[in-house]
Amino acid sequence: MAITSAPARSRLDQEPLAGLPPETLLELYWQMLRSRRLDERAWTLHRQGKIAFHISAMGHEAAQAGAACALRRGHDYVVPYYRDLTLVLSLGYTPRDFMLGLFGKQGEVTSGARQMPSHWSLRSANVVSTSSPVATQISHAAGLALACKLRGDDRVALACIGEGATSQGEWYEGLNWAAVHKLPFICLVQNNVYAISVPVDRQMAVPNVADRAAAFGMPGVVVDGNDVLAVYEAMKAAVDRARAGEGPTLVEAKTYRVVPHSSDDDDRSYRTRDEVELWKKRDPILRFRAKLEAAGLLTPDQQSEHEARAQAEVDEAVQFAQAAPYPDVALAAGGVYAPLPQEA
Amino acid sequence: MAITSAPARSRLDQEPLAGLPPETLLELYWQMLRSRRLDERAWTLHRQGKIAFHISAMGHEAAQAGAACALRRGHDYVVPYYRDLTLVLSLGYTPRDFMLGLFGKQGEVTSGARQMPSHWSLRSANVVSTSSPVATQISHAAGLALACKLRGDDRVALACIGEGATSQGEWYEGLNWAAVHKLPFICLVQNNVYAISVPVDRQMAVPNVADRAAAFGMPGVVVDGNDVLAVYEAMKAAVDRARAGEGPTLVEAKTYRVVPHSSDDDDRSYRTRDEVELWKKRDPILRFRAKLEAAGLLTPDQQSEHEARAQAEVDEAVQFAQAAPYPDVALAAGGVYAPLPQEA
Amino acid sequence: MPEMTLIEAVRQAMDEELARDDRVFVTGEDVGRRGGVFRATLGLFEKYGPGRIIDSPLAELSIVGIGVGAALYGLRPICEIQFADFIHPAFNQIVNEAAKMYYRSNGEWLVPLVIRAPYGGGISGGLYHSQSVEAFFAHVPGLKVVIPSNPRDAKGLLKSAVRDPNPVVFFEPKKGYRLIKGEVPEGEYTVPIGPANVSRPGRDLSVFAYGMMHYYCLKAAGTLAGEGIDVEVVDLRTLYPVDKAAILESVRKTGKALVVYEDNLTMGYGAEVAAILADEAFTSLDAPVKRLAAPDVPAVPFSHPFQEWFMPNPDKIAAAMRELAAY
Amino acid sequence: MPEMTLIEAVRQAMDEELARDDRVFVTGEDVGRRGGVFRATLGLFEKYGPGRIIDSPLAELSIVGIGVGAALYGLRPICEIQFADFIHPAFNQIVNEAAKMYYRSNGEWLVPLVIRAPYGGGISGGLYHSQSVEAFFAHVPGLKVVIPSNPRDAKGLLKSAVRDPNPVVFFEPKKGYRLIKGEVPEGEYTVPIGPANVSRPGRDLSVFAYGMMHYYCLKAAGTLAGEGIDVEVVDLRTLYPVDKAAILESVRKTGKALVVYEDNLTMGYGAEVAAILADEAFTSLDAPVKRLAAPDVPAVPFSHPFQEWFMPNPDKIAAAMRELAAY
Ligand SMILES: Cc1ncc(C[n+]2csc(CCOP(=O)(O)OP(=O)(O)O)c2C)c(N)n1
Ligand SMILES: Cc1ncc(C[n+]2csc(CCOP(=O)(O)OP(=O)(O)O)c2C)c(N)n1
Ligand SMILES: [Mg+2]
Ligand SMILES: [Mg+2]
Repeated sequence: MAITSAPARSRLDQEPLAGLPPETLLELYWQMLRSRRLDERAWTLHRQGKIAFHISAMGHEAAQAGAACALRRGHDYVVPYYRDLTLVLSLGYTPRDFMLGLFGKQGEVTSGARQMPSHWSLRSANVVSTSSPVATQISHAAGLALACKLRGDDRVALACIGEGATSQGEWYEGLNWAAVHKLPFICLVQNNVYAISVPVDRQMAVPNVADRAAAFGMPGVVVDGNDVLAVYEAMKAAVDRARAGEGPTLVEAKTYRVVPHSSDDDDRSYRTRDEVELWKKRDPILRFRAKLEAAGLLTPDQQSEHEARAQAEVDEAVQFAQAAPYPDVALAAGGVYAPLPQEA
Repeated sequence: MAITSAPARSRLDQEPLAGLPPETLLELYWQMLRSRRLDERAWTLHRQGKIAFHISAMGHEAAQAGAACALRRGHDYVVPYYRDLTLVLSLGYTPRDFMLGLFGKQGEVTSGARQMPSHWSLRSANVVSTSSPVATQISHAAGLALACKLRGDDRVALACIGEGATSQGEWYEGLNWAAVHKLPFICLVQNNVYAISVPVDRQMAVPNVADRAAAFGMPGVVVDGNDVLAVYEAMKAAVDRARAGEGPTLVEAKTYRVVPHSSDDDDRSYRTRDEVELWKKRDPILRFRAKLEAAGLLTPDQQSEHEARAQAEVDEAVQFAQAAPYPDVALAAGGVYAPLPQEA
Repeated sequence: MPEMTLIEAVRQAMDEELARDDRVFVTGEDVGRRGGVFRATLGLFEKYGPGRIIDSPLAELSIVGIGVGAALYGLRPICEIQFADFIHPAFNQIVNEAAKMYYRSNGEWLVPLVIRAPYGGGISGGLYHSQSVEAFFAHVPGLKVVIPSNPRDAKGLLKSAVRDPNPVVFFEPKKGYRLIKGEVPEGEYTVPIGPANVSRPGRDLSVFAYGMMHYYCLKAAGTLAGEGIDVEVVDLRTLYPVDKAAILESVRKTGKALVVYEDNLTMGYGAEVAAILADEAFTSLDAPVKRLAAPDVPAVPFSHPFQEWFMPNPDKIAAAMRELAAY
Repeated sequence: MPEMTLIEAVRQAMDEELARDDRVFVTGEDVGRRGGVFRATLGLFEKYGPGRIIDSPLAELSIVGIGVGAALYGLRPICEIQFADFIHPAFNQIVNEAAKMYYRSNGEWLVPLVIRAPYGGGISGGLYHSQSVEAFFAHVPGLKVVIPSNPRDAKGLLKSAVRDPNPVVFFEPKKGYRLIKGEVPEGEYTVPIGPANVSRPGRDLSVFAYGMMHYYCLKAAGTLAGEGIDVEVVDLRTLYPVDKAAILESVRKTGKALVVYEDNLTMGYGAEVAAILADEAFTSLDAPVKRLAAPDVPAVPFSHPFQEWFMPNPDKIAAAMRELAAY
């Protein structure tokens, strides 16, 4: 049942830029680039002792930007996981939002600074609140998809997850619901080879996460997660399927986490520097940049402008967050229960 | 990955009686017949208001007797589920044990009458204690198999489960462990089409539970669960594989529950009488009897003897259990913790 | 007012809420054609169809997880867990997700979810069809935990639960499903989640209970009335958040307190009631705060005499009341 | 005696037990080459190899379930849950299986299993890396629940846990992993599971605590000593089964009791301590039984001032002690 070669790739051969208009292609590039610069700054802030924690999207930018591009933003539901910085930025989350989260400052949009950084939520963009326990988002997305189907609207629900977390029973249960009820649901697995230190071959005895789709009776698609257009096309096909009422899809984007798991991790004990260097050469941003340049869509001047703009946004966000006050401590005590609606 | 036609069948064509000696074949028949008669009596006792609860193996006798026959009894580990009356009888549980369980009387061997009927345990036969929450036995069996592998002994661990309970995340997690660690583990799914009232097509969107083996990277085998020799051969192959260090197998025995789920159930709301009657015609005991008779292994006299002996054992067990006292109530308060070993 | 059983009241509440609000749907194992193993949803599948009464796969974690997801959308799921004993696989979704969603999203995402489950012993259910699990959930900020003791409250509280914008865990005393009958008002009404109910006012001692044990406490209090002991019975109804005011008010009046529950004694719900009293009613107490609960063994052992030994009942409760009254 | 940190003591206990008994093995996420995310198993993979130190798939339910199965075989698994916050997916295996196995099989099947998990707040872990979950398990007959407060006990109790024929849930105060240092006896010793420890005898009031809060209570008691208030501090250590005798003995002496825990107040472990006192120490109490605990919001909110607000600390504890002493 698993389609282990990405169908999107063959189409790509005919349409090297996935049929996307130049402004969309540049927007994709911009999202990836800005995310990377923001991410790099977070690592710097952590090294400077200014923030307590950072968990990175570095290396995953193509998988996430490509996925976002396949959705109707603010219409479809997105249930992300902590590594989805590029994804949520693409959907409307701002560098300021991110920096406020890192510093736990007043005005932090996802949780009012109650949650650790990278625990997203953006109601206005239909981005659902993220917790830390892995895989719980899967049944949330399936439940949202069930609701979409029951209400007859044309939304789809996307859940993102790492390959390690697919070992959780909840991942299986959620995908099973989606298959049994033929829900407009997509699970995007960002397979970056490791779950903290544990390599994927200690998580599963199959070569691809997508092979597991056979257990549910849904298509499983493997795609090069460092090729933003390939991800876009695979995701687009899955979204179209879902929106057409044809049911769920499991999409596996093969990628790599080129930095430690989080700022608390030290990856030297469990993988070689050579392996990391190899994957750094497959950098999804540099790859896409080369493609855009080859197509004449990104001039050196434009590239410099992008860089300067990203830098400026990041700087501004850091300054803003550093200057922001901490939230009023009184706010921590409230908001445990939603108030009852006023009786008519 | 799923082998949706049972490999055992083709061998069966050449060896119609699975190469088993006559005494083993008759023993298989005896186990099935005795289990059926005991089971029928339990239903009668329930109708008479003498017992509170019964859950039946009727229709599953071939799947269970065939599985037991493939194991080294008292050597391999067996982690059964509540429907496994024939299985545990084949492994050494007695009609008296069963009747004491139904009545909750003193001397009940599995739990000291603490558990409901059909919650097995028989340490002497390496039959592990059964709870009610479905699928928890799967990781127990995987853990036993892990222990067997770590200790380098040649035991295998069998877990039984219904098809409905394979929707539990724990089933998935347990099989995944078994696959990743290549454990001497077999999961026998007794697919009887229903989980109480819910038909299998509301549990999964694949035609066979065995198809789910592809998610783990283990073989999945479908076998006619009403053909005791086919089950034996499929199970034997799985056990041999496991014992040879080649890893786990998922075996799906297709069968049918010809009675309500339990004495608390009324199955008329969720399935037609025609469907039930159809499956009654496929009775595994009658089928095997016909085969034995055709092979000249079961004469009418022998059949009568078997029946008489079964009847006598059942009668004796009922009388014994009815006459037995209730357990001393003081026993309920103790035995929550195992005592610490004496310090040297 | 029509008389009905507790389970009929549960069913009627769901029926009326399904009719009133098309965002309400029911899911769980066997809730469809089968009408639930206790028949709580009997007839609802025929009336509302497979898009509103949805047989789930056999998987409690995702029954709740799906419910959370649908609630995030704005629907009003009622998730049935077949027995409270089988809620444990869903613990993570309830405790880490449903309960914390509103707080963690700073009020952006709501989980208007009801989780219904029959609980309790005395029905020959053994260790795994008899559990009382309320104590686990009455410790979790963000959840509301409700246990009705009679048909009127069962209906009114369940309707409130369905309309509540927060996750409500609703445990129903299965032994009382058909045993407990009572009058239920005609027409639309709700019973608010939160306030306890003084179901029998009295002067001599306060007894706190809920669900099946409340029913037994009323019986025992009736017996003691014949002996000249005037017992106040408080039906806690909402276990979480705790109605501290009602607990304190009763004991400030009577000076004596007994908490009755069929869960294991240690760290059962009565611990919290006693702790509240030991702090805030200290100067009002005329006697030790007593707990009558099940012994600390795993749930209810099956054999008949074991079950009798395990379960509190009107006689045991009456004895505890007498002893406390005599202190 | 060598001084070491709490986590070093934990590691040494595992190391010694692995060396002593080849039935002992460790499993959990990242326990192998990575040595655990807190480094509790650092070096053990290199020493004992992949057959004794086993990186598990990312799946807590089966980490425990596999542990139960291996324990049924007769092995002695130590299962690490990476953070206590992630133990909830395993709730069913712990509560319905591990805890009930011995009782339900009438003593035929044993589960000599240890489940280790770091718990508690104050480390900027937000809602999901700070939880205190002991109250859920200290309600479950069949389990033993242990929380050490210092290196000596951590090592001795963990060794006892490994040798115990019953399932032991062993929570380690992660904030204290490197902060709490202390002397650890050389050579083989164990600390028995069960008895509480009067870590500081005193006359004026009794304070009950465990884990990180016990460490803070000792600090606060030191402060109060300078003010002429003589606080008795009792380190509960084993939360379940409860050491009732030790609790009662202390309060019968001092007449006043404060329970300190960093879990949510309501239905936290202090409720049971208070309930025991409200019943069995009623005539000895000279003051209300006090609880100082975290507020009833979901776990520890992340932002620095929120965390300060949420967590009990030596100052807050000292203030509560003063107030109770003055009653
Ligand atoms: C239920 C649960 N267990 C453990 C953890 C701790 N943890 C956080 S991330 C992680 C690894 C996740 O790996 P993967 O799913 O591959 O995602 P990646 O971080 O590689 O993108 C672990 C074990 C957790 N968050 N939740
Ligand atoms: C965790 C859990 N949820 C629900 C139940 C109630 N229940 C008992 S048996 C059963 C159906 C099981 O169906 P299946 O797995 O197909 O086995 P069968 O009874 O058909 O052999 C259900 C829902 C349970 N025992 N455990
Ligand atoms: Mg990963
Ligand atoms: Mg079935």
